[in-house]
Amino acid sequence: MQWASLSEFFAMGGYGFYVWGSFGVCAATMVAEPLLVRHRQKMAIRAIRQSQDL
Amino acid sequence: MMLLSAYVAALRRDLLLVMRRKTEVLTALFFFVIVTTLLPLGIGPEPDLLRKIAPGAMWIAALLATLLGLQRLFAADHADGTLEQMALSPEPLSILVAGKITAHWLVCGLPLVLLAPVIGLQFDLPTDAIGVLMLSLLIGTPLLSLLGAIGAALTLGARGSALLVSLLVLPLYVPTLIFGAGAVESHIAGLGAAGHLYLLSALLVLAAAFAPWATTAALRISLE
Amino acid sequence: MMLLSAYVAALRRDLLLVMRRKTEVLTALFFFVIVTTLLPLGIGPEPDLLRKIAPGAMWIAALLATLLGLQRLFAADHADGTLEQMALSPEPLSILVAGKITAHWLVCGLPLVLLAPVIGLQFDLPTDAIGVLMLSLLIGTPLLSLLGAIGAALTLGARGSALLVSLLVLPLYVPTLIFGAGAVESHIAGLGAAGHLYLLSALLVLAAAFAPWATTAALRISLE
Amino acid sequence: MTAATQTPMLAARNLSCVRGTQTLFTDLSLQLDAGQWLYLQGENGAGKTSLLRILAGLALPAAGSVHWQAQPISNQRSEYHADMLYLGHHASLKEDLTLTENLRSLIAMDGLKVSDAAIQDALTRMGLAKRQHLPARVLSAGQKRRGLLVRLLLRPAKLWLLDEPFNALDANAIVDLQECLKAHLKDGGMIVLTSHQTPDLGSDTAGFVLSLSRGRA
Amino acid sequence: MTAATQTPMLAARNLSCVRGTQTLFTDLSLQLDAGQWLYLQGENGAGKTSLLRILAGLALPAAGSVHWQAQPISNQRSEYHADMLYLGHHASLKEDLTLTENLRSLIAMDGLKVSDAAIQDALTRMGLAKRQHLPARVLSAGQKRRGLLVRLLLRPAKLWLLDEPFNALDANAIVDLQECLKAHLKDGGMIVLTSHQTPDLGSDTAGFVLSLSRGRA
Amino acid sequence: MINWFKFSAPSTFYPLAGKLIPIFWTLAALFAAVGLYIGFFVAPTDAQQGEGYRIIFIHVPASWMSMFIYCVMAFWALMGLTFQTRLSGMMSSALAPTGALFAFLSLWTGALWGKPMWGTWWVWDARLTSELILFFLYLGYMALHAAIDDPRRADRAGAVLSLVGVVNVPIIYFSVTWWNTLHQGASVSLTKSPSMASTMLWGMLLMALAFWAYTIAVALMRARSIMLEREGNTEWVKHLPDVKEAV
Ligand code: HEM
Ligand SMILES: Nc1ncnc2c1ncn2[C@@H]1O[C@H](COP(=O)(O)OP(=O)(O)OP(=O)(O)O)[C@@H](O)[C@H]1O
Ligand SMILES: Nc1ncnc2c1ncn2[C@@H]1O[C@H](COP(=O)(O)OP(=O)(O)OP(=O)(O)O)[C@@H](O)[C@H]1O
Ligand SMILES: [Mg+2]
Ligand SMILES: [Mg+2]
Repeated sequence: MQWASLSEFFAMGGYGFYVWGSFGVCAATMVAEPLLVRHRQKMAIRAIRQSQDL
Repeated sequence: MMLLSAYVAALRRDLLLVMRRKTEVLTALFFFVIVTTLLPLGIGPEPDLLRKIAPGAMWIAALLATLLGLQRLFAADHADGTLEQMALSPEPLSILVAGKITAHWLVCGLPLVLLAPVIGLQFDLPTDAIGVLMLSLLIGTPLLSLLGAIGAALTLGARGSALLVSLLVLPLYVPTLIFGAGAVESHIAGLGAAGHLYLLSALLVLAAAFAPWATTAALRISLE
Repeated sequence: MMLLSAYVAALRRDLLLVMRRKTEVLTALFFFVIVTTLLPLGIGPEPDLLRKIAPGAMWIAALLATLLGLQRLFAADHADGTLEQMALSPEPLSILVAGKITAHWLVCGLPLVLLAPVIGLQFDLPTDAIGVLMLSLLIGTPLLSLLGAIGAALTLGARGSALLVSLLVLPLYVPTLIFGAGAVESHIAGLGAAGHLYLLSALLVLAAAFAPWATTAALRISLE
Repeated sequence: MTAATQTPMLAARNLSCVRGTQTLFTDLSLQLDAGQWLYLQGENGAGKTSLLRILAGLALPAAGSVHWQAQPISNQRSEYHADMLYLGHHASLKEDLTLTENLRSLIAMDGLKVSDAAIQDALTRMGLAKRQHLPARVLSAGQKRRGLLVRLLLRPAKLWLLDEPFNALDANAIVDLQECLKAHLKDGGMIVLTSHQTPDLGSDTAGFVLSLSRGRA
Repeated sequence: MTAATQTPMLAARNLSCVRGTQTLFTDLSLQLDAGQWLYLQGENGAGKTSLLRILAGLALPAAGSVHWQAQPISNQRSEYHADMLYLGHHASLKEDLTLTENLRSLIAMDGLKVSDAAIQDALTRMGLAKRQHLPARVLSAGQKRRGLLVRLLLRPAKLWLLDEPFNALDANAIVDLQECLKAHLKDGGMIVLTSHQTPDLGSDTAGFVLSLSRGRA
Repeated sequence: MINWFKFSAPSTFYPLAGKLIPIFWTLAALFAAVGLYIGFFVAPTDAQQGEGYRIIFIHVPASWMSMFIYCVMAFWALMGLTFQTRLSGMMSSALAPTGALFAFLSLWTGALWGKPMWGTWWVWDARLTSELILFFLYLGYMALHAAIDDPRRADRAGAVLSLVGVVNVPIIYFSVTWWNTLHQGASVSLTKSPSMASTMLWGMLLMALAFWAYTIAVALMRARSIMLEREGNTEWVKHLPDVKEAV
């Protein structure tokens, strides 16, 4: 374990902006993508139900 | 009021058409990106050289991106007969034309202005130069749309060809290019960009007043 | 023999169409000239700088000139139904497509090769570099036409936009651009252009074998 | 053609039309009043479309002039266009938009406002209710044509100039359209139309036939 | 439709066609032999054009297959295309070329050779003699249509697939075209055509009518 | 082969995919957890680059995935064109956005790495440029697919494009490399990291596995939505529990 404290961990030896900028965007997009796909699935199901009601 | 509503109607219709194509909104932008990507591939990756030619090259890319969108500005409407119907509208044709030109700028011009900083960073331009570049594009791209519309209308009846439009329009674009790219370059050279930007704005005012009118005249001729 | 006659028929028809428009023959050329003229206007007139970027810039101009002609390669035939008739010809569609691609090169590519020396002189390139430039364009421009045809065919059924073609085709153009411009630059750097030119020729052979076939597949899909 | 009124609503005086080396017609005069219709007849290439475009103000005649309410149409473009509706050979539909969107934008560009319910209603009358949300691109030839004709129901105009309105329509649609034309005439409208199928607008409407044949009118 | 021959010239088996969410027809079978013609009937949007394009091999059916001389057409594209001529809604003419040039290049691209005299002759028969040196762009709607039909006279093909061939034609041209169709049948040709005007190909030819209506064939 | 065709029918594939998706999500989470632990807590600080090098744990796997996914798309394209299976096109178009995402992440993390290491966000280096072009190829595929309405046609046109593109990828990769080596004038050069510690390698491999599982999970999810959108009017869709429940 090389991190003495949490703040040191977030500082990343001065590279915090770059490291967390990378990991953050990566995490954000990889959370957003499945959510978007799930939304798409819901819309598809709704469209099918609508066409059945007609 | 009436005039405004017809203007909005033409603008709205063209934006709706673009939205239908989904990707279309982004493609002017992609073209801009790709042309600027080709540049280092063509002339080599030396950062100093690239930084030097970046403002000019980005302006030329913006100009070509606008140009590519132009050919379809009226051609599609002409082919399917909607242009005929627009010419027969009780509203003045020039108002409808102004709406179409605005839509063209929103789709082909504005995105370039917004993307310019990213490309500027790739070419390692200083931050304040990027600001000037954005400003010059913001004034310059509507000018490109306005001038381009005249060319697009003129070549409509003339067994219109993509290349003919370019031939007519590019010479008209020369002053815009010179003042636009000049603004950035003279800023980098420490001479200040204000002069160039004022001239560019003056051209924009002039074009906004006359281009829709000239375009309308050209359209009526090609319809006959 | 039969195949050849259908090839010639497609080629002849497209050339005839271009002749009818008279100016069309010259416009690819003019576009090339104008883009290379805009360059000094955009990035300033320093001769050293210009000489350095000339080969790359001319290659990019050639590439864009080809691109502009591409959109209409099949679009016009598609709109008026002649493409349908070509697909229903007893002759293989790929032969007719090959004829059309050849015509495109004769109109949009060859003139550039012939004009290159003039532009090269304007940028003060050394004579032997101009020779290499012409040779690289001579091998490279047919490659551009071949690859471009695939993109043009693919975007046909797609709510076609000039810009979509560019998006598809420009990435495919990258190797051509690199070897083409690279040939001239490495010649100027004294490293010899042969390697680049061989690679370019290899790509040309590859593309000549596969591009008409891929284009035909794409056309059949768009027609459906 | 009627002597009753001194100033007919629509009047064309001594029109002539030259195309290339060919004179399609010369010295052609006509006039039309409220409730009357004119059927332009003639073989292929006789000049029917050319005449209609001149009447609409889209093309200029080689000689002569067109008057609307006693004024030359070139002096009152906006007023004339508000009173006139021209439907040509073209579909005039944006392929990417649905019929509803197409109609809405065409009407808005005319500076008018029509409620969505009215559009919906007109589409239903033309038998396009189920097709209204499809992009025009996928419609059949006849459906596109019907979509265009919906404008007749939606946009108020006294004078209708119709170029081969029956083209591509099936038998039912032709009957519907003829009813629609008759109703327009009853309301005091005017119609000029061309067609290769003789239109049947009933015997109680005042119809005229103008035969164009090569070189004579 | 005939029980006489075991292997009909043209046969379609269990075709179905789906457009978007809509099934235009399913399980449609038909066959046609030398000297026979088939008239596709149906309201606007019934699927006539879609069926013709499937028969021509331009579109793929969702299910089923089309056979020509007992072979699926997809296996013998070149042979089938040599025997078949499809004329669609489009003019298929290059606007910048004259009729003669248009026809010459279309025929050459089919790998055939026809003398200029033959082209000239065919144009004359279609009443286009005086128009042959004009660019197609300036021709009237009907003249363009006639120009397209000249291909029927010029290119030998057993099977004709014609989508609304009578559209935009004047009365004389319709009569001429019907004569031409009859002659083709007499020579042992086959015709599939759509139209909203019932074609009159005489009582001595073997004709069938296929009515397409929504969802059934 | 017969078996394969059975699974390639959407009606069998849909429920199967439904069962697989949670498995791959679990895998992705597990690999990511271990990979991140190694990346942040086990791997030592780099001698030259300090803590900044930790970007490698997403940069390299993302770069790998972006290239790998394009090849998989081309594989499905080939299958689709030769066997005319409906599933292939759906898989291809389901993969494209995820591939584009990884290409974007590779560019993004690379840029964020380049600023502290090279002093610039971007250089026109061979590898960077070819990754950028790969990103364009993805965008081109997606744009083309979106621009064609009929999904069957869109699939086949996309298939032709991805096959042409995949032929081009190695050409671009090598041509760009040669291009760069001829221009030694570039003022910036890649600082080579020291021979990789095995912990680093493990971290990267685990993260790559996590990305791989993530890709499969998301692509399957997207393929299921695409199936519903396209086959909305068929019987098997109408009887799906997903569609029926909670009406
Ligand atoms: C926008 C900028 C960047 C892009 C697009 C990019 C792209 C790539 C690609 C495509 C790969 C995989 C290539 C392969 O495995 O052969 C890769 C690997 C790698 N990149 Fe980057 N990169 C960028 C910036 C950087 C920077 C700034 C560094 C470090 C200073 C870096 C270090 C590495 C390392 C160490 C590898 C692994 C090399 C290997 O496994 O062979 N990259 N990058
Ligand atoms: N430049 C030209 N030179 C000679 N003739 C021309 C020229 N331009 C047009 N024409 C002729 O003018 C006529 C135009 O006719 P128009 O389109 O008005 O016919 P139409 O009566 O509407 O025919 P259709 O029933 O076929 O629609 C055609 O006969 C055409 O050949
Ligand atoms: N994507 C789609 N979604 C729903 N319906 C569609 C779609 N594409 C086409 N259609 C419908 O399919 C039919 C196509 O018909 P087709 O063109 O074959 O008709 P047709 O019988 O030739 O009609 P016409 O007499 O008008 O020429 C039309 O009803 C059209 O609305
Ligand atoms: Mg006409
Ligand atoms: Mg039809």
